[in-house]
Amino acid sequence: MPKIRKVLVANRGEIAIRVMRTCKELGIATVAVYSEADRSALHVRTADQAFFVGPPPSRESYLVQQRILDAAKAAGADAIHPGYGFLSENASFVRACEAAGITFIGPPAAAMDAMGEKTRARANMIKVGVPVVPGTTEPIATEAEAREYAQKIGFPIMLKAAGGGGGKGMRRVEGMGDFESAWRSAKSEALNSFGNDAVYIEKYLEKPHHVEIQVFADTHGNVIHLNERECSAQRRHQKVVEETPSPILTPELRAQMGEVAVKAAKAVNYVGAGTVEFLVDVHRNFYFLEMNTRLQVEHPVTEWVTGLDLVALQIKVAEGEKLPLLEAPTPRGHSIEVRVYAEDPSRNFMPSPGKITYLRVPGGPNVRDDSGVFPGYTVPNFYDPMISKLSVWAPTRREAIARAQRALSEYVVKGITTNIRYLKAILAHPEFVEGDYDTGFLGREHTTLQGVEDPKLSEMALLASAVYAHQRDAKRARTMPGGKAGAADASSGRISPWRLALRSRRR
Amino acid sequence: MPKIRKVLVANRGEIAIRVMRTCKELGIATVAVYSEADRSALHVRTADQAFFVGPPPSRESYLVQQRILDAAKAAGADAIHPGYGFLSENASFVRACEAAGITFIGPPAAAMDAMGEKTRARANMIKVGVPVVPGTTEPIATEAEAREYAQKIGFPIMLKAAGGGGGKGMRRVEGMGDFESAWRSAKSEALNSFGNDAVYIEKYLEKPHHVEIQVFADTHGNVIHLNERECSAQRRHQKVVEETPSPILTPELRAQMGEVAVKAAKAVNYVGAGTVEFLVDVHRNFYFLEMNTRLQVEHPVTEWVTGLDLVALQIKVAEGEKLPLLEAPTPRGHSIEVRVYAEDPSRNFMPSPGKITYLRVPGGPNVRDDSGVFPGYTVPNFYDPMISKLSVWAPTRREAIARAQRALSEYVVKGITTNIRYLKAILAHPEFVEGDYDTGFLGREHTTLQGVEDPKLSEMALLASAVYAHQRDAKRARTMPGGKAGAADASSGRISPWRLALRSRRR
Amino acid sequence: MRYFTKQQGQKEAVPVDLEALGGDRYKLTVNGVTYQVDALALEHGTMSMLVDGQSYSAEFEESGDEVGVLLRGQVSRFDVADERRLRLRAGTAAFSVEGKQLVTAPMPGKVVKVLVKVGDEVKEGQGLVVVEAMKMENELKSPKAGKVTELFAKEGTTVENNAKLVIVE
Amino acid sequence: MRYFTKQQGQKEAVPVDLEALGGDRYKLTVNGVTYQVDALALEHGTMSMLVDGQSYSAEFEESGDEVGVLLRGQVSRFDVADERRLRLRAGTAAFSVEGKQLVTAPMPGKVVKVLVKVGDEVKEGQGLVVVEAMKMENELKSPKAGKVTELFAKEGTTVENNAKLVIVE
Repeated sequence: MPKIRKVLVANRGEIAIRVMRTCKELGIATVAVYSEADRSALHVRTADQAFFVGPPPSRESYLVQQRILDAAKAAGADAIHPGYGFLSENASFVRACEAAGITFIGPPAAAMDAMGEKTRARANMIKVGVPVVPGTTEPIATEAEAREYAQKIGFPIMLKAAGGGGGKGMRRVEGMGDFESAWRSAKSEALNSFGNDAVYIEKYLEKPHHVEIQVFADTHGNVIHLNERECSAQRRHQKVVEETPSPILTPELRAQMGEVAVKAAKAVNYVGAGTVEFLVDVHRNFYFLEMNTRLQVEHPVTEWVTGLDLVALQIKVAEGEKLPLLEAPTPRGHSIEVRVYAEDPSRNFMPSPGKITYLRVPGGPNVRDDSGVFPGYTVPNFYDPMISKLSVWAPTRREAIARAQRALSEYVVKGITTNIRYLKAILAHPEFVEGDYDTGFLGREHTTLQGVEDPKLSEMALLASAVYAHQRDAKRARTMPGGKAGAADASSGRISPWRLALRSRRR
Repeated sequence: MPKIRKVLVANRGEIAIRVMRTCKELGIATVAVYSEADRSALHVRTADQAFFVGPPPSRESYLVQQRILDAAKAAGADAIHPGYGFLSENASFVRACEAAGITFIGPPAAAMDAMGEKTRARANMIKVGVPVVPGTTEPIATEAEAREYAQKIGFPIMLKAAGGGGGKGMRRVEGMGDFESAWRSAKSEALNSFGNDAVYIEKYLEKPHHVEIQVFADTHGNVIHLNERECSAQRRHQKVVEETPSPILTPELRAQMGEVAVKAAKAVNYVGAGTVEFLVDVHRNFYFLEMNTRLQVEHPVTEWVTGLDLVALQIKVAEGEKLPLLEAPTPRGHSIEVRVYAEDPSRNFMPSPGKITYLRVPGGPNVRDDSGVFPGYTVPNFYDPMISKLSVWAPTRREAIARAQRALSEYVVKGITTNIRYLKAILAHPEFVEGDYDTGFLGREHTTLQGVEDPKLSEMALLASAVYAHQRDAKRARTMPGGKAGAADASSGRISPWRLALRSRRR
Repeated sequence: MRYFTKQQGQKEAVPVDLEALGGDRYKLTVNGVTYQVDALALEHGTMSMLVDGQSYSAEFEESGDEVGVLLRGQVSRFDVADERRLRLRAGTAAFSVEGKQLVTAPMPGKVVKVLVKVGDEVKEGQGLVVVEAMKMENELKSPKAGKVTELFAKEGTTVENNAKLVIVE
Repeated sequence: MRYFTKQQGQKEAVPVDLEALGGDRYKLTVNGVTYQVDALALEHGTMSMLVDGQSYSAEFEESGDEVGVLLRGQVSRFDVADERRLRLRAGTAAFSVEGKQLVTAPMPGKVVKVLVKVGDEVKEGQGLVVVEAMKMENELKSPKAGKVTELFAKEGTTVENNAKLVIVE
């Protein structure tokens, strides 16, 4: 395969920037695509070229294969990097790239077919002896059938989108009472996210850990794993904090899981970067959950402890090069990633799109910020609310936690609400610090993680607010002499707490 | 020695922030000191406590020992970290700390005495058999004596401040014609920087490399080195780009220099972090230049390839702990640091203090920014013009250069002029890329490093400027209907090039 | 000068007496304690505040009547008014204490489902409207048991932050 | 609409014909070539410009009559004027072509030494004034051989950026 000279990145946000950074370092030209809602986005400015692909909803822009391919042809791109989400796990898109003579930086369509639909993946894994969680092997056609199956294997169960991962289209169901609303929303989210509303059922394991193994395969038949990532800090099946090494893995268990992950990848003739996700139960049995046939959001923690650039490695493999290493490197030190979301944890994690009026990103030793935003940028309300991934490295887990806390304390985002304080609360929670936290951790500790107020700091904030009001009023009095400083009270936005008491409190 | 609970950082700018970051991660409280010019500086807000120490000139604030000690007592600090510059190499301050019962995080006064004055250091090194550059062993009293000695050893020679390092109070003199102005300015800078105008003379070696060895010693007699840093990219003896490993060192030479550096440190009963600077000539002979008895500006590159936190290690040593390693680790990968200065390379590197109106700092994999500034901050004109250190890591030197270029291309600083474009030109220069650049490199290539214009980009910039003017005029017309858009022409600032042609061009 | 600061979630407003001492210096008295404060306003709503040698970096964000203060990782919200502003406000309260509860859109988004109609009796916590933003569906629930008296939300429409959706009485 | 753009260091102004096509779209003709440009102004003087699929992120900084443009790592400075502004300017040139040369402070700082006095004959490149800023001493030199006719600089005083220091005639 020839050298790649120009890559179209069929994505947006931080992952588009991430891929372009490596391309730039490799001397590869980059092409962005953008929807109407993303004309002002950073990935458009980061790329060497940029092409418009349609209206804001991703189904009409980023998910329209022909538009992406047309842009690639217009730009003269010889390869497409799909990022994660969008078309990254779409086998028909891989075939369309192939037909158009464009290199798809990712696994071959056949491997995606084998792993893409989760039910088929389960069946394939059972065939080669990889342990799986009990559940249906096929999507379920009707709600009635689904209820019947759920009754049979017993609640709690999980409803899962067959067409994709990333926590979208997933619902945990505790009993018959929740079934209808969970069924409806899982299907609708699955359709919106993957263009496919097929849903299947799995037994929900008690107190499981979500541990995944990064695998990499080249076109010469070499398949290796790059150790694990612990991703049990999840909210609504959306990962929030990830780390490596996993605090619950012994070297033996790591080797076993790595071996099984490599076996899984080999079974489907995998090529490129992939992740085999497992659930690990309280007895440290592990079960295949699914394989993500693309780069993961949380790949930076693996990069920190291995020193590898996984995007560069994807490109090398796509160029036909052999893997530069043939066994898993021993993890060096510890890395933690936290995902900064534009959402308000105190208002039930309501998304908080809007304009970022001020941004200060942490710096200093061993801190990495992968962001897709900038001061003055308006976070649109059409896409994922993740605005940045902050990751750190340190020699030990304890030091990595302290470093992540320090870095988060430097992070300032104004204009929108973020989950930064919530992330600090997670890192400070004894269960997290102790290291044995399961996928139920964040849900169970929801109230604790909202934090408690330090009255001393509240008093200082009170003093600050009085000086602030004084300086503001003085400035207003200067700029509009004789004007009513109180006039601004009538403006929209958050309402006075004196009035708020008269209004609904939403849960 | 007991655990340190609270550290006063007797410094400002990026190094104050750097030290406070580690303290925060170690759970140690921090105390800032600030001059009148630094009330709005970031280090004041980063610390838990902050104390005022005097007027803007450092001689009246940061260099006044009693004020620093008073602040430490008022705050209840049990230790002082001096950073670099200011009081960091002042033995009398170390003694004053001792007398006040405050731990000085640095070497003992005796080691500083032995190494602090460069002429004494040379004499001490000659005694233990460390090779030194030919020159005077004592400060020279009068200009006449100096001229005479220079004549004797032959030009070019170096005038050097006996009292300190960092390129301050240093002048290269080519012949008698330059002598007077060099003598005057070296003495005056030495006095301003170190409160001591003593100057000595050294033979100037042709095409030498500046290679330094990081050493570390604990209070139990263990002394190690942590490999080298190549610092030959200097302008006016001020380092601009640093890297490790040095591209000219073989493992054998590294071992030899490391051994000599450890011998030098042992000879003066050194404790803590120190750097032994060498000149390496074209035949790869190396000569002791001086020892910096403190943390260096460029310590991050060593941190990148060793995984150590040198500030944390300084604190551990000050607490009486043993070094956690007893020999130099093999360097892992490659690291490069570039210093971002508020200066204008196209106007003879004139300092460019002023308000930073916009700031975008690079992110992504293996990029570290150590900065002391923020958007809205006014860089004062009393202190060093370095506003940030950008460092990167990659597995190889070639990749590290590409990464540094990529990171610099993301760096945007508005409101003041910086040397970012100049730094990119250095990294792109064939002599730098090839790896064998001596301390004359930047001076010799001055013109080349100003860059050449790409006419295509100029044309795009021209289009952009026309649209910008159009949008600006349209906005002005809206905000002041009937007003004269041209009125702004009369404002101060840079003058029209049409008029500039009528004015002096400064060299 | 006297200010009244009411923290979100607190019932009572706390009076603060402020005396400007010139420059960035203030004398502030709250709950019987007097503080000497050096409060330097920086750009972008940032303030460096020194109180008895302690350093606090405060970040402010105004939102309607309130100002949010981020200080050492803690966010507090205050409504600060001087006596004149307080009087101006007296007549403007939009809703009476009991009764009507307005449910507004907590973020800009799209109404994907309206689950009730005018006249419906609803339980506390019952879903009223589903709003989608950033690919997440959010079900807005009734703050109280009562009857839906007004319905502004329409399926398929785009709504701004704080848009009125439903009134439950 | 016609603009004249004069790049710093260039002798001639280049005419640019600009036609606003609505939204962020413009038709620009320069040196006989016409470009379709999508130029989106962002905050803080940033512009995202798309020209034939090529993406350029431009950062602008105004300084007096000029605007500096940072684009793909290259900084160019332009003085852009429409015909009306050009006319307004005609009479304002402050100095005649030959003769007087004004030496100004290239940065804020402190005058630490004045090396000449009024009436002195100076050579081209001869030091006139030493200004210290950020711990660096900078010697300002005469741009031409001539005589010092005016001297504004005083030792020990603080000067702002662009402050007049010396006139050599």
